[in-house]
Amino acid sequence: MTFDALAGVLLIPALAACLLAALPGYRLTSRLNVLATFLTCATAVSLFVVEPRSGPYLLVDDLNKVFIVLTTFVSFTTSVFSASYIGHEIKIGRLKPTYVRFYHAMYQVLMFAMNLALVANNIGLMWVAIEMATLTTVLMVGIYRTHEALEAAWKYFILGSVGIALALFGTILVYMAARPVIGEGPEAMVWTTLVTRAATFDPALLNVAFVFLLLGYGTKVGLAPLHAWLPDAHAEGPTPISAVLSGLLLNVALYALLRFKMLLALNPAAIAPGPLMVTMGLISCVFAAFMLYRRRDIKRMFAYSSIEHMGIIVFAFGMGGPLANFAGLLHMTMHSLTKSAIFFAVGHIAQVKGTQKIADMGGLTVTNPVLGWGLVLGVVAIAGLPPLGIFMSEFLVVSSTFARSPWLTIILVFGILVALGGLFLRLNTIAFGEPRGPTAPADASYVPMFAHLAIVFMAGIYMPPALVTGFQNVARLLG
Amino acid sequence: MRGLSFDIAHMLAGSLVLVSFMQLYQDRLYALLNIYALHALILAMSVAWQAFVQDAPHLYLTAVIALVFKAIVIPTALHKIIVKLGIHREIETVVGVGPAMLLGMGLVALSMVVMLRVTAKADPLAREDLAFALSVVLLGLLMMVTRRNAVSQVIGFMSLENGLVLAATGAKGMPLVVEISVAFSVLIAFIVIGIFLFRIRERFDTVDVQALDRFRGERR
Amino acid sequence: MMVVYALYGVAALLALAPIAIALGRSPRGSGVIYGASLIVTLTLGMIALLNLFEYSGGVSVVSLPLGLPWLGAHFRIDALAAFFLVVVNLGGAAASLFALGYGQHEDSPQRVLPFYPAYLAAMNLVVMADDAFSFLVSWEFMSLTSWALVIAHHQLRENLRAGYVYLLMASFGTLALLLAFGLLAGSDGNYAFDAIRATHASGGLAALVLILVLVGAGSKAGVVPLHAWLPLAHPAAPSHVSALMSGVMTKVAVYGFVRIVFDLLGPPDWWWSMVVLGVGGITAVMGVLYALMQHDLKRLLAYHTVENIGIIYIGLGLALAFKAHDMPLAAALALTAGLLHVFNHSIFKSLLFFGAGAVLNATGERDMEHLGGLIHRMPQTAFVFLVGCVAISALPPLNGFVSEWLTFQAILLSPQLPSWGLKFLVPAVGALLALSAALAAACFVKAFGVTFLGRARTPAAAGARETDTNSLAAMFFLAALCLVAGILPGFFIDALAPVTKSLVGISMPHQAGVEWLSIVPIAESRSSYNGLLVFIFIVFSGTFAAFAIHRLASDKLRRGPAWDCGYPDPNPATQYTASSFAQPIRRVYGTSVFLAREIGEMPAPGSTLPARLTVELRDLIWDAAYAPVAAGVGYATEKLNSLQFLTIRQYLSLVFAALVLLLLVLAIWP
Amino acid sequence: MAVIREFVFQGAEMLLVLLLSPLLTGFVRRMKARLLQRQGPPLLQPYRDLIRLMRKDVVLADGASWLFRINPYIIFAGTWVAASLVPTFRSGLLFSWSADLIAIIALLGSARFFLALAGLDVGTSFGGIGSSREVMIASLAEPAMLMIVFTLALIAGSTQLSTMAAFMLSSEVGLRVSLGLALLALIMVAIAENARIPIDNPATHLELTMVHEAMVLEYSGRHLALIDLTSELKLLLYVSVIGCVFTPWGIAGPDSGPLALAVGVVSYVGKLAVGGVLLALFETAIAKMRVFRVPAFLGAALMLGLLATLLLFVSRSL
Repeated sequence: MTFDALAGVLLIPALAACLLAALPGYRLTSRLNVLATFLTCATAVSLFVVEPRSGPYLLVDDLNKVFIVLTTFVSFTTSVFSASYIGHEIKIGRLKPTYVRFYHAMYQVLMFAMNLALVANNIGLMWVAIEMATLTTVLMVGIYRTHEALEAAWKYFILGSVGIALALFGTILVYMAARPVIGEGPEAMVWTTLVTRAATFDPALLNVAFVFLLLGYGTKVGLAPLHAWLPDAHAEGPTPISAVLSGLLLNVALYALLRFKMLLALNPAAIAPGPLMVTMGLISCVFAAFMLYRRRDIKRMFAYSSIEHMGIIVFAFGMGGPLANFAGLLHMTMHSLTKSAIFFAVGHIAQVKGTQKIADMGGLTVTNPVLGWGLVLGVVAIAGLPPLGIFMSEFLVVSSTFARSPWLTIILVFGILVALGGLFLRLNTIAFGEPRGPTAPADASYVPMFAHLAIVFMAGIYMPPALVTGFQNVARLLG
Repeated sequence: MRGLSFDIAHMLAGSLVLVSFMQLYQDRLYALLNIYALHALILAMSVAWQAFVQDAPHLYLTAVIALVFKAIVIPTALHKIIVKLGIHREIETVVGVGPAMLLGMGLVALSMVVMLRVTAKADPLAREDLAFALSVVLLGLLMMVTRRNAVSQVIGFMSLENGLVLAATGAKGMPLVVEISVAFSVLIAFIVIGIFLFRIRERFDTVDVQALDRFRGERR
Repeated sequence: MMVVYALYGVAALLALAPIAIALGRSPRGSGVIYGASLIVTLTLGMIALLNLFEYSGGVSVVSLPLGLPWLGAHFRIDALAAFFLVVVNLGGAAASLFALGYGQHEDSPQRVLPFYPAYLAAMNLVVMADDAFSFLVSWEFMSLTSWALVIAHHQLRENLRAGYVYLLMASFGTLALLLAFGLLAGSDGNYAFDAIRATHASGGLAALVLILVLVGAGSKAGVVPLHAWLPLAHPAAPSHVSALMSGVMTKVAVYGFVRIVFDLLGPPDWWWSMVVLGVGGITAVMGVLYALMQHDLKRLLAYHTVENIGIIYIGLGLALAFKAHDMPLAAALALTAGLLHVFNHSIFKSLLFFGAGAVLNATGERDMEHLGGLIHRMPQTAFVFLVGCVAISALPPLNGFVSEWLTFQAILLSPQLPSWGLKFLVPAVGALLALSAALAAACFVKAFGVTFLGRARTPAAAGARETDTNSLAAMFFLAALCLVAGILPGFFIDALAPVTKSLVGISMPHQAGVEWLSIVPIAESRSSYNGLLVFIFIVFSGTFAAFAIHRLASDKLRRGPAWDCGYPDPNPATQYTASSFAQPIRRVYGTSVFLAREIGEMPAPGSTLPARLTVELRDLIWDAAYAPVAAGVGYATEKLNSLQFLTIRQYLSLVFAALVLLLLVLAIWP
Repeated sequence: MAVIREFVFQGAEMLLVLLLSPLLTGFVRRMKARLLQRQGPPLLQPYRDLIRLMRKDVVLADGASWLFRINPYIIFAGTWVAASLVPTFRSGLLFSWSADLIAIIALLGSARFFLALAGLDVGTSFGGIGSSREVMIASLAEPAMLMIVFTLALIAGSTQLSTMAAFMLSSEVGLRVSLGLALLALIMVAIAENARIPIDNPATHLELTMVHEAMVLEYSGRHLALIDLTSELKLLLYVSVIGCVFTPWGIAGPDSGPLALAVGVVSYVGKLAVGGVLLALFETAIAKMRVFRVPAFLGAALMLGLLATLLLFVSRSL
């Protein structure tokens, strides 16, 4: 049989998971982990070369191709980072080897689940995959087994489960709406069939369904007021997981939301999903921006910044239109790369300083110039300053929506500005001023961080035409 | 046959809502447990009936799961936990029982309004079932947010999930129903174990502030 | 074609940044970087000059496959851009030359060198950009690099704070401009300037754009009340960077304003000029009043930048008014006045900041109260600083006077304006301008007198020694330029002709041809000025007097102690300080503008306690505009922060509430 | 040929103002003395003082810098140039267009700038008092003066003194409210600028009341002589500006015969005399005011000027 890339992105992580669960020894497993993620990434890239046909269960189109490649790439770089990070954790005895084995296995399971969610052609399957991803991350957040790690995991678990339930109810309702038109059986859950017939579905059912899906998957996206799990989960889990959460899991949930938005958009009688998303996006953006100010924990702060950016992205997609969709897609990509890069930096910083409290770290650009300036660059990028990618996406979002609905855009701009203030307020104490806390040199792998930042920088100045056309197709797809 | 099947399904679903109300009304843990068992039992019956009506044998499996796991295993386990943790006292509610009931009424009415806007094109059985299922879900959620005690919140979550299963089974020919119900049973098992392991008496509704100050470095 | 060469130059500057990182702390690093940027900026300035005099075939355009993919990055050098390029690169070259000496004393060069050339490059790019995206990218990049330079000495808390306020205000401005471009480009994103020019915004929309641009460009230029960051940030940076920020970057902001309002926005309404004029007048007077209250030399200079920006905006406002009423000749005059002041101010403000930097280097002091008597220790610096002071005080025969004189001439043309609002506003603005000019003179008597004259107030000042040759070269070069531009203004006005022609359709009459090289804005019978003759006259009569007296009368000279009411050997502390010098003016203006209060504590008779006099000043603008915002954000965060500490049940109730709310929305959905 | 003739006239103008200015001061002093029933100094006393000072050595304070020594020449030169650009007995001088009225004001401003610096140079508290008060007064006087210039320029349609004078002679001037306001304001400014009573007392050396004298306290010998000559020139300048603008009668045209020139000179001297008498009268009539009353006085002048300009803006016929 010919090599099927779709199966590849699923099978490689699955096999790796079993293997890593079995193998002992940190060095070997971490290397294997990197290898597996690299293979997955390569397979995903091959999707662009040969596009396999999408069957009843697996689907590949322009939309999820972008997501898959992004996910696999960031998971690859994160695994590289995690190798050095976990090494240090073991050295200081924060993690026991058994847990590391568990950790790597779970990492691969998570990759599997996320890829599955992205390629699933069946909304039920998609649901299962996303929940699987959630539960794995719950376990990984609690891996340090400290008091507050467990509390964070528990919070995540409960809120996540409720989200699961709501999302499932929404899925069932979609099925109920589809059944009279398409007929019973799995066929009524297959994505490709749904979109072709969506116009004739029952609008009222779709509306209720979308409400539940918005809340259910919105919990994963971390939209306020459903965000509660996110900051603690980011703050208390191991940093690679924070990076994966911010960089990938949120995107996957967002992907699900987008799919259903497209579905609703196809049905003229149903409520417009845009306004709902725009509202939640604005709430999240402004709320998170204000929450940035009183943070004492560096990882929790950047978690809130993730909420803010998710808000911006959801706003962009909610506004719709080719430019805004393009901007949203670009912003999502840039945010994943930048935020994971920031977490790479933060992870090593926290290891150098032996704490996550901002008050105990200072003058990084003096003591650890590479880490310090890396963080500064990351924050500059995430705050939306040129010449980095996020500036471009924010430029497009704002300038393309302001003419349409000035007031909403002004709220968004306000949120962006407030967030910038919060971020730099903390950055001043972390990166500049008199050095505080231990100043040992970090045994860090800077490659992933600067790779991401380089890409972001590149995208801010020059975007390869192929990528652009791809994004434009997706934007058109999203309507 | 059509009408009868409809009526029975209708009756069962309606009684599920009723039992949810009874749960809402209860303020003693043991009684609450028993009522939840009843809730699960009725669910099992309605699922079985659906299996019979749609002659979808796999649904019987779901019914059995509901019966064994939810109506018997979990309640007994929780019973043990309650004894172990010594929290078999009154459940302190956030809002009084009376207001809670009123809220419940409102929720049921809301779900009716929302669901009855569904055009009659979808078959009535589905519509009614959905209306009831939605109200069960909402009532379960209401229960979760109005009770302080961990166990009663778990019960709330489980009844919410019963509502889901009701909807799923009501949806004729829906795939994955069994898997879903299994998955949820596992989920609930996790929660129960979590409560048991982490000795989470009130963790649902307490945040110990020292922990925040000491570890998270956050401050009110 | 020229624009391509210019872009090569910019690329060279950008390439210097990584080199600077590589060179890092090496002792020769600063020499290399500053030398290279000096060469590049000189080249760029040459290119710009060629463009300005249209030896290069006028407008040159290029578009690179950068920036927005479907749009590309467009760059364009027309007359306006060329003029501002001259300003930018002249200032850049001078700063680099100065830094060749000054930079040697930098204690953390690795925090200055990488950003300096990037900053120069960004300013060049802003002026060359020809589409909204490239413009904003360069604009914000300019802010970013200058922010990095402001916090170069980050160990001082106030520098960090300055940088913070600066970055916030800069981003605020950028976002305002972004919204403006959003309006201009429309929702389908025609970001190219040509497309924007083609579609003229309608009345209300254009008005909104004007306000946004006034806010956006104004916050960068330091227009009151958006100036708050400027006196914090400019002094915090190393002095050659302060010179660039004050002398050049504010002009780039003016460029942004001119580009959008005069070029992109289409024909103006008459009331626009009201806004601009009012803002300009208030800015001019407030800026100089603030400056008079300072005793930090660099902060004083920074506040003067605010004042001069006000003067420039007055010129631009008049130009708008004339343009709106279709009086092109007068518009050309007013615009020339404004742009000429842009040029002049960039020169003498850089010169003054260099002087302040030299003083800072020699004494380690920025506070005038700790200086004094420097004219003995560093006479050459004192001389050039004096030239700068005379120039900025708008006194003949130096260049500051010329541009203000032209502005006055433009004001004298304004009675022909039909609209009544302007009839009342313009004379008032004229009075404000005159007031600010007089106050500026007062302020620089204080600045020069307290810093350089009198006796040294501290050992640091007493031990100062003359600064190095490179710095002096830069300063003397600029001082000479001040004189040349002052006595031969005709050529500079002619240089501005293509700019005014491109913006208001006509340019001032050709000046270089006028006999005796004097300048005649309208007609000789009306008004004329000849800096050269005045200069010659003064020199002649001064030397004549000196010669006559020394020849015919006594030229003997004896030294003796100064007369001080018969107190022997007076302590330097008895001299007038900066604040005591400003006291009369503070009494006159400060009581109303700053709610200035003097609290004198006189001990009881016979007690040996010292009597002390404390002066209270309140920055009303800060209290009214900035403090409330900070307080509001603080309050909001305080309140919202409690959401971080809810219990799981409460979070669940949030979810529940959201769900019910959405369902209700569905229920009432039609 | 003509150019040479013009040069001659310009030189004559410069010499004339230089020679007449001490005489005017002496005249005013004598007038004041007479009004006080005193004998008073002889008319030529100022010349004698100047010559005496010229002869004396300069006693330079220890802390004085090079700026302190060249300052008198700069100040003198600036003022002299300004004075010689004002048409006195003959309009349309060769270089009169090289600086219009605004530039003349600015030239005086430069002179004041350096004078104030001189006050600060030695580093005594006196100079400080003097220059700080001087700049405070100037900060109000200069805007007022400029407002006056605006008024005149708007009426005459020019900022050139010659053109103004010509226009004032012509019939189309008529009697205007704003002209009156401007004249009043100009007189007030002139009094302030020349440090006369009630702003300052040129005769006092009592520390706390003096402004101008405090600045030049450290000057002696030839420097002091130049400073005194400068202030006398300034007084003359203001009187001749008022004369040239408000009473332009008798000023000879650009190309007029010797007779007209003679008339011009005579009328000019006459104007100076009248101005001197009026000044003396005014000074003897009122008392000096406290320093911090001065802003009110000059503020009034500024308001008058602004009002005059506004009137002109609102309607050209007032």
